[in-house]
Amino acid sequence: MTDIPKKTLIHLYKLMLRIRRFEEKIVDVYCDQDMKTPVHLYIGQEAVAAGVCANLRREDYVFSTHRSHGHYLAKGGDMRGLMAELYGRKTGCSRGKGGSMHVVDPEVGVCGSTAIVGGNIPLSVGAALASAMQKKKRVAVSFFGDGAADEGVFHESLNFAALKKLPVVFVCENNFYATNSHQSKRQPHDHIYKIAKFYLMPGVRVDGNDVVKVFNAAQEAVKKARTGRGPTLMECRTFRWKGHVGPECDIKLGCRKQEELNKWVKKCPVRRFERELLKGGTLKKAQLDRITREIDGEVHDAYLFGRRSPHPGVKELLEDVWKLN
Amino acid sequence: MTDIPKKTLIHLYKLMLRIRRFEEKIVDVYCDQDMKTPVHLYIGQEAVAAGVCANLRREDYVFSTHRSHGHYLAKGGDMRGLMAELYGRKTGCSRGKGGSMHVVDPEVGVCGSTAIVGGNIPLSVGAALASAMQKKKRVAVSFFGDGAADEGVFHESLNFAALKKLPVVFVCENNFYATNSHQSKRQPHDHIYKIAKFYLMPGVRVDGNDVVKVFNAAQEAVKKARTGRGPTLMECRTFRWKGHVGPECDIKLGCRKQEELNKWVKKCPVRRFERELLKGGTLKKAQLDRITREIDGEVHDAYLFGRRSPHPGVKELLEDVWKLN
Amino acid sequence: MPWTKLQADAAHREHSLPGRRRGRRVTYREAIREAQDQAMNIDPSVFIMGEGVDDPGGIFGTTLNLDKTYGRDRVMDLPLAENGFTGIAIGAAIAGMKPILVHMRMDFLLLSMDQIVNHAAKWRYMFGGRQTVPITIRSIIGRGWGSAAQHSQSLHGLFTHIPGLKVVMPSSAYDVKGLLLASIADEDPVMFIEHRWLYDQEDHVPENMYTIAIGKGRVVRKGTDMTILAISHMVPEALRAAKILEEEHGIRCEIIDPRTLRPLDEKIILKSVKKTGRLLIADYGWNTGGVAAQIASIIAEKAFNDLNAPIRRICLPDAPTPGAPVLEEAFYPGAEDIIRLVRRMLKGQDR
Amino acid sequence: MPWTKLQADAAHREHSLPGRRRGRRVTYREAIREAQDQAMNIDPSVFIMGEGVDDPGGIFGTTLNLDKTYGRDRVMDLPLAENGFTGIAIGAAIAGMKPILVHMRMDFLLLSMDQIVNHAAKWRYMFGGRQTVPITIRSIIGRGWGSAAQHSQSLHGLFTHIPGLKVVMPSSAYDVKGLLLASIADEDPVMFIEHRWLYDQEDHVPENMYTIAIGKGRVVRKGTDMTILAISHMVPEALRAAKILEEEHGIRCEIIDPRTLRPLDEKIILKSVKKTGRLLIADYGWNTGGVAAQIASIIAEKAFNDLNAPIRRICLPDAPTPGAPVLEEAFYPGAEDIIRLVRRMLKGQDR
Ligand SMILES: Cc1ncc(C[n+]2csc(CCOP(=O)(O)OP(=O)(O)O)c2C)c(N)n1
Ligand SMILES: Cc1ncc(C[n+]2csc(CCOP(=O)(O)OP(=O)(O)O)c2C)c(N)n1
Ligand SMILES: [Mg+2]
Ligand SMILES: [Mg+2]
Repeated sequence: MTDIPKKTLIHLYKLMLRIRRFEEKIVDVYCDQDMKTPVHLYIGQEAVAAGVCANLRREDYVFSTHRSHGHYLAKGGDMRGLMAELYGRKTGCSRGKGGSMHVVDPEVGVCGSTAIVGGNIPLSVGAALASAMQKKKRVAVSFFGDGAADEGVFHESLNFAALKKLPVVFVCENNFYATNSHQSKRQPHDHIYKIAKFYLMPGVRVDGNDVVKVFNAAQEAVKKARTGRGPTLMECRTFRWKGHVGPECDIKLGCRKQEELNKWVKKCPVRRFERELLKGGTLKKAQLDRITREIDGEVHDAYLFGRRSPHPGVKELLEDVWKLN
Repeated sequence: MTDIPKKTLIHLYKLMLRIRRFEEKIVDVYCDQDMKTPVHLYIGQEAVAAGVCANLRREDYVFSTHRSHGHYLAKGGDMRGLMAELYGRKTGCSRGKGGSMHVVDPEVGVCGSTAIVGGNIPLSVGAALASAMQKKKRVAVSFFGDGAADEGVFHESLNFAALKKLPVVFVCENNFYATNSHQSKRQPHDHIYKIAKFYLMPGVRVDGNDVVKVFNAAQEAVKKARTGRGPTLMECRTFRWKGHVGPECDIKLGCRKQEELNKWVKKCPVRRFERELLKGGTLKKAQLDRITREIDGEVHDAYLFGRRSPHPGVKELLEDVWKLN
Repeated sequence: MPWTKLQADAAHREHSLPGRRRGRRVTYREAIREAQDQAMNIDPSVFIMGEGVDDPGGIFGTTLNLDKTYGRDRVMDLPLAENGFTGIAIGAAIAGMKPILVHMRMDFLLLSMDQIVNHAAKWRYMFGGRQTVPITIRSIIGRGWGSAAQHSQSLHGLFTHIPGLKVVMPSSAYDVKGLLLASIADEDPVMFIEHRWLYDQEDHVPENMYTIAIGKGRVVRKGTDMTILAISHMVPEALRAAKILEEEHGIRCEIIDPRTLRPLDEKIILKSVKKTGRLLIADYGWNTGGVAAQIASIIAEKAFNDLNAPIRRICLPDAPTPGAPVLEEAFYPGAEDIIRLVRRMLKGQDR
Repeated sequence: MPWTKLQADAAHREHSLPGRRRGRRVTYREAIREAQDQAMNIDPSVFIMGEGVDDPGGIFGTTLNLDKTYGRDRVMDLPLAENGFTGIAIGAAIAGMKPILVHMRMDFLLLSMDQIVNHAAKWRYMFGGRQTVPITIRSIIGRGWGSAAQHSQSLHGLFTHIPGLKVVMPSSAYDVKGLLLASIADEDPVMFIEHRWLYDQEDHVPENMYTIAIGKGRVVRKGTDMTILAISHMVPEALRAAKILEEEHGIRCEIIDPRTLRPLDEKIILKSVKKTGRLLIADYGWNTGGVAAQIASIIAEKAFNDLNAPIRRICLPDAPTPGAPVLEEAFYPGAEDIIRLVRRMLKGQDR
């Protein structure tokens, strides 16, 4: 941690907190029934998006999933546009066409997110291929879950990226569940990262709740990619606090065990890093509070912007299907 | 080799020779233009089908590919039915509906072959699942090429089989080419068998031109499967002598190098085993000749049967699409 | 085979039913669950595979607790590997089992098109009838709450184009039980398509097992002025429309639910059109190249002289599903659209 | 963008062409190759991906030696991983490239339906037009020599049902070059479908680059008695039939090639039907739920009063492709079937 510049540490903290507070806002307002979109909350996994994206440049590419908010925000996606999109408004980052599972911000390299598990993995490889062909030194990243690692397309993508030594980083966020199905019900092993070895690429397992560990591992991977030394697979072990979809917790429904959740809440990536920052003297309590206030202000502004934005017009229904020449 | 009973050795030899002579017959007659079906010849790879199938029982399941003749014959498929199928006759094993890429003989566990690369792999896992659910102790086998190992469905199948410990043996015949594309143009590595380790199942690499080695490895794998100890992946390294499709060699077309072919022809699985049998005194020259004569007789009979069989009637075109109740 | 008699009874049973009015009422959801329960109960070769079939959601309740009764070996959760596990289900079917494969969203079937279209649909034909693939593939069409483009597609049009597949799309609790049992009993692959907005609909559903012949439509409502062919969730919409049309405009619509899209019960449609001279098709798929187009083309051909007006279609607009609520609202057709179109079609003949 | 001018010229260029009769003759195969060659030559973002594109076969000659000119990084062989590499091509397109993906057999597209239908077709819409996927997916329909059920499918009917996809199916060397260049230039995913039996057909093909507007049909032959809408390889079959019908029976058929199935040039068909009052659709796909049904339903609706007879269809029978030569022979329709049907449709009016 010591070797990371102070402003980077603060940046990492802000990235995580912005995601956390943004989604806590969703939890607050969801019951108003105005946010009509299936939200897959990222709370508990913030260190992964933050630790990885802090190593990326604006022009680098990120491809996300149904659980998209964290990746979008960490890559620098516009918060107002995201909130407005969740509200299905015309001002949304996807003009209201996408909703929570389909967010985009091309200006900062958020290339989109898919609701088809695994679907974004080959897309990231394709963007990396483009970068290589265009000699642009841009790095592509795909975030995906342990469930996506069940999909054949995950292997097809790794194989191709390794074969062509493409500048892509595969970030598997292993939160041990696909919807309510535990990894052990879907995979005979618990070593997703080891598949990298088969494809002769580096594969690392990281504590996904330790933003510094994620940052360091990603730094290595991104450097490799950018300098033409090929892809890396990162398995970040973490946990989602809420149910698979929606703002509520799923323990009472019997989807997961309370003890399991407790264990991970103790390892909360945000609080944990906060403590380290205070202990290390990087930040004082007062500064932390100011950061929190600033972020809450930003979130509230985004909320007002989204909620008050106009709905799309019905004529937009048939727009952007394609372009006819 | 010594620990294998003499009659098994002879059986193995006959299995290989039947395939070889059957396909050499195809080469002879193909130019007559009456056999209107795309033939993917197995010549050069006979030891794999023979070595594996010699360990199977009649009721065990085999799922094959576009390169189907060897698997069909080794599993005990009716030779007349196969030849008639190649001729598109009503008496064909698939009633003339399938042709060379779609052969079947349910009576002996030849469940069919697919022309979609990789498509048969999950089917074999499904048959193994059925066997397990029915407590039948039947073993399922899929034969497929190195190209099929490119497909995501290969991984999806291995993962599931390992997860459920199913009685299936995956036999990858690595002949180093998919059509004209060398393995090195499609995979960053040359260790297909190692993927088994990732799925926590046994994975073995075998000299696919040595029928005894294949037989021994398959014996082990089949025993594991039958006794509920789960799947095995075998990578059998071998080579096809003819072009990807059709009776001609593809060297002149520039698809592969003459030296490469020569190297493998020297290791001809049939001749090689023949020499061993003679050297070991298992068989005398005279006996070998008699076996060859018998097989040639059988092949000729099948040829006459196929060629002289009636064509399907046009009304059969719309039969067997489905059954309406 | 415990199934043969059930199938044989199909046709007659449906009519001899203790007058569809009496008997216990059950939801569409529960009818699906009961059918699977009874099928697994009488036939050990029947089993269920699907992502989440054994979880607390139980596929919107349609498989709920079946794992407790039959164990997780017969009510089997799956890795997310759609093409692979579809092939696995097909392989099991080839080896004598009767798998019921369940997809919570029809969109995911696009990952298994190879196994469904290249394999299941062709396996019997390619081998001259020597192999069969008795598999039932349940898939559910969603709608609403911003499901958006990848979580709401009605792709029955794609499957209806494929020889070798049977496509079933029931709209009532009574039909869904009988047709699901018929599909499980069937020797061939059946695409069984449900609509989530029908799940809470109740109907009189016999407790005993019964099958409805695949390929037989049903006259849902009698009428003389106009034939409305309605599919899946468009059936309740059409019923709402027909009621208003009769009460407020004196227009009597005959509503037909084909129930099976392939094979299609052409007779029942032609018979109705002969009487009414007009056909409106209300489908739940995209307009271009969809099932409505298919049916319209057949009827326009075979009832050329019976038609007094062009066949009209109400379908989904030719766009992916939008996420925004206001756009979603505009995207899905309903009773109002049917009413408007029926009246336009009958313009001139005032009543 | 080197493409904008080319596209702008499209419409006018086609007519101002130095009279389609003069100029050099080139095969359909060579026209495809030339279009790709010229596209890669003017635009570094264009590249070709496909299994075997750089091998001695060169996809039936359509990519032959292009790897020598542009290197194997731009004419790229692929692992057998259809869904994966389709997603990779789409990702490259999102990142500013213009990939041409080639499949030797259309059947293999079934493995990549998820990436084509769930991703490529929806990417622009889902993101409110902020992303585009300029990808051209070439696929080839085969026929004959026992290709059988999995190596001969004409699946254009499936893709024509999907909003967001453009579907192009040219029948002449002139069209294939202009439409392939238009597809590569296009901002959206284009399913570009070729028929191998057209590969040796020659036509007058300008050496320079030119595009044909996607969505514009072509009157292939003028006539007054009957409109034949023919698709892909059915165009030469229809021409053969029309010649015989005129010479031996004095029946003058007008033949229309839509060239693009989606968007469809309805105007050109309606105009012709207004004149002839009769429409026969000759498609190369399965009958049920196919493109012919789609077109028939539209015309029957919009030309209701112009039609003097029911619209008839000649399509593939509703069965998988059989392997046996005699069955194959019976499976594929041809000029003879067209002649028979046209005469039946005109029965009564002896000439
Ligand atoms: C191909 C596909 N199959 C199934 C689904 C349904 N589904 C949506 S999210 C999800 C779980 C994904 O788990 P994982 O990849 O671990 O991501 P996580 O939700 O844990 O972040 C499933 C099964 C889907 N969207 N796409
Ligand atoms: C899914 C799919 N992709 C492509 C093809 C075209 N094709 C037919 S055989 C073949 C090569 C297969 O190579 P391999 O699996 O190694 O088997 P081999 O021919 O070497 O026995 C290819 C690419 C196909 N049939 N199916
Ligand atoms: Mg997960
Ligand atoms: Mg090979």
